[in-house]
Amino acid sequence: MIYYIGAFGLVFIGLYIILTKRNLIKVIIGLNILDTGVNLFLISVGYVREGTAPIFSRGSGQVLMVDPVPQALVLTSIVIGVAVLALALSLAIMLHKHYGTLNLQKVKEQKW
Amino acid sequence: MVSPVLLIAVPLGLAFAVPLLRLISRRIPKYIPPVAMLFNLVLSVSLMSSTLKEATVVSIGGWDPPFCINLVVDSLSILFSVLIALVGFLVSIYALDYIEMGATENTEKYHMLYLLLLVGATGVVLTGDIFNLFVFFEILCISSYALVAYLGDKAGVESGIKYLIQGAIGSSLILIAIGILYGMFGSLNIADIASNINSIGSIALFIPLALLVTGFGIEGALFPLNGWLPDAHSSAPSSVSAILSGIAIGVGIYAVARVIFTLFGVSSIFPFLAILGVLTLLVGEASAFKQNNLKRMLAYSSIGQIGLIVFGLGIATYHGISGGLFQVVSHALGKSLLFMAAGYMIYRTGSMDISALKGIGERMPLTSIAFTIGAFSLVGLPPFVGFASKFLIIQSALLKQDVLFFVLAVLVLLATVIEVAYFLRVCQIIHFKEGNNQKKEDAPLVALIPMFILVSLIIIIGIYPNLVFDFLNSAASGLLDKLAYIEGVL
Amino acid sequence: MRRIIAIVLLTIVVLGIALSLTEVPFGTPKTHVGDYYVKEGVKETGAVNIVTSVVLNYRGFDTLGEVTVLFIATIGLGALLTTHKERKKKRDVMPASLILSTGCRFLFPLLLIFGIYIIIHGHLSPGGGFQGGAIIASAFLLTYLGCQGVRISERRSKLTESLGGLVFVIVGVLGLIFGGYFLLNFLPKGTPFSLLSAGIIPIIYVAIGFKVGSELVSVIDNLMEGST
Amino acid sequence: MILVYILVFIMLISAIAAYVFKDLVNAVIATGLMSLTTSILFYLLQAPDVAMAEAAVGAALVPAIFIIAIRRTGRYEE
Repeated sequence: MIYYIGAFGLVFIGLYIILTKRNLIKVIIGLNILDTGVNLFLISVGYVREGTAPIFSRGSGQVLMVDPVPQALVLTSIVIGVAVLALALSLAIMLHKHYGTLNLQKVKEQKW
Repeated sequence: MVSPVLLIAVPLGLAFAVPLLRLISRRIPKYIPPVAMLFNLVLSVSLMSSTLKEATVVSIGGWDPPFCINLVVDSLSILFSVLIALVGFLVSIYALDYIEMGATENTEKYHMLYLLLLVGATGVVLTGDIFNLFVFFEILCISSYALVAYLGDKAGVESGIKYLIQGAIGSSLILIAIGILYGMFGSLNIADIASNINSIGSIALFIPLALLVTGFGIEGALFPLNGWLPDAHSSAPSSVSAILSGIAIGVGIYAVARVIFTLFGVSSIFPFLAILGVLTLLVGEASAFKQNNLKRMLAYSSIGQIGLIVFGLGIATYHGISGGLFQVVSHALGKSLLFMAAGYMIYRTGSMDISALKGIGERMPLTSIAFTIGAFSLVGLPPFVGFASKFLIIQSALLKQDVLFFVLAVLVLLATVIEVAYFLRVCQIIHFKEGNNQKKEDAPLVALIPMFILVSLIIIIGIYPNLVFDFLNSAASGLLDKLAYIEGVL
Repeated sequence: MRRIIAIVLLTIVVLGIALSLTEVPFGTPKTHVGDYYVKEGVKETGAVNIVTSVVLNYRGFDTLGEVTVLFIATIGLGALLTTHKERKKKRDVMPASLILSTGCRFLFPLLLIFGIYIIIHGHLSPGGGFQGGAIIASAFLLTYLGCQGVRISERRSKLTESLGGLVFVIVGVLGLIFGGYFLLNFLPKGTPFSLLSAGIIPIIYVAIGFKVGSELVSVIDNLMEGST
Repeated sequence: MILVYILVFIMLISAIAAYVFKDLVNAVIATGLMSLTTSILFYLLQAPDVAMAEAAVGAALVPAIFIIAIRRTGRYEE
């Protein structure tokens, strides 16, 4: 239960940063926090009480294991998160080069 | 029989191979996208006849569904796949010359991103697994973020960032919804989830439905979520705008339709969908009417067309859905034609203002004719394909014999009047206003050929709509008949 | 004002999600798919790390997509940041101190070996292509920061990425040719717990490891370029 | 069990700190701390693979590319 609370706490904080902050790097930090929260949520969906990690070791028979599927999904989602983050940061660098600022309120070539 | 997996694997392999092929010759990379898309076009057309009878299910890795990812190739997916390959092929030929003018040193990166965008789109429409759909959706989205900002100018970077932030929030929402669905059903296969969907109370199901529709709706530009679209489509290079308008939005709508019709199968939100569609239509057309910038006008008109498609889907009768799908086809053909023509017009005049188009009809006669035909088709004038699709949607709305749908159909006609007004204004400026530069300099042949292939398709399908009706009807029944889909997979 | 709206909106969203989470109780086993993988995974794929067998075998198509996503990000980054490339000036910074640079030189091969170990033991122990690739990338990051002036050639990292991706696709297509299924595990499974087991899984993980490593390195390289 | 509560608390506090700090480098370091505690939580949830990926990517590479980007733009939030 505490894991769900933690995960959605992160989702809340991340979305709140994205919605209220005006600095682009802060917004991207918010995206990162949001991603982490979602990943934590996925992993805690797959958790089984008293389960072990889904890796067999020599000599152990059938034991209760946690669900491996969410872990596979999260591996994928972490990498996707990094890809989006890197692209966002490169766009931020370009934006700074053009406007000399990262404050999204001052960047108004087009209507926001 | 050839496996439909090749529709994804071959373009992907070619895209990965570009840096290697570049070692052989620097001129090879730009011919990769047309080759890959031609392959996809031939393969998906050859798959068309077999999917009319029943859906082909291909499992990846050799296990039975739901234990592995599987591709579900029914007529709806193959319809989209043909459309993606066709428009992708034509636009990639157009881009051979167009993107060289973009004055960037490394065009091979453009060609790779472009090809990967189409791979993502093809993957979304073929896959039968909700998380796999998410992954391909991310491929589509991330390559479009990069392509929108590709030129690296002020407007491009700014709208790229705007698009990226909204898209990233959307994909997080999708991921949360996938987590909830996995927790409820213990499976990620769309058919598997759909067959068990009634075992959970409807209040608890509403949240994942809302999250998925919101997430995919951001890419599909449904009404309150389309803030990124006008900027992104107007500041991207024109070949990219053509593909984003023609294909990417359609794929977003496909994902929304799959979620609503197949995955959840909730009939109670269809009227809501229809109202949302008409709202999107009115907002899009009204904002397009006010624009002075040619590409922004086209972008807002895309929002309007999306509204019409969603309205068609929201009617939720057999004819209504095939009308909506027909509108997807006609919008993809017409809007990509318009953006391709507009690309060279803007390049020649050096300005995006509509008033700068004076006298362009004499300077670039063939391009102007193509533009005019595309505009007429989107508006819905009789000999062209837009008329047939619009007619089908309005007819099926009236056949529903419901006061709500009658009112909505009237509103659609009102929106069409607005559409006629602004497109005719542009056409009048193009053809009947005298410009000062009379030197004739049309678009190059490489760009004119794909434009006129599109023109002839628009006219041929417009005159003989029966050519595609069989296929559209089969696709529509595939969307409505959820049980057949489930049985086909499991 | 805007903060209040944001808080109200987000509270509604989070409460709604919490409502639907009553159907997803924490800590209870979910139904069939996960169980099936745990029960049959070792027999069917030969990998004792079930997560690896899910990532690369049952859901290998996702992984192909994911590798593509990172590839796209690298290309996009290169396209964006090199359009306005200033000619690289010799950077005029203070050279790192002897201790720092020696330490980096000493740690670099160790990190590299650790990364490769993680990659090739992906089907036996926790770890695999992504984790190992990230470790390799952090080894390069260390040398970038510690020994100034060291640069990886962009062309070589491009070729590694390209080769890694091609190996993945070609192994998949070979499965299609030999057994009729894309990404079929067509090689002999071997005995579980030995290094050479699990058929195509180690091959794909090595390809992914090199690809992810070189992609992350080129992301860092592109971002560092032109910085002062 | 008490360990989990402490870790979740640290994680949320460092996420809030990322919101509060005006100096972007500090905010990035706070997210790095958040990733590190999340990775320990992943380990406690019996997901060693993910914990490894999160520790390598979230706690090392992501802060690094953030800091490179901040060095090329501006350090302080206006």
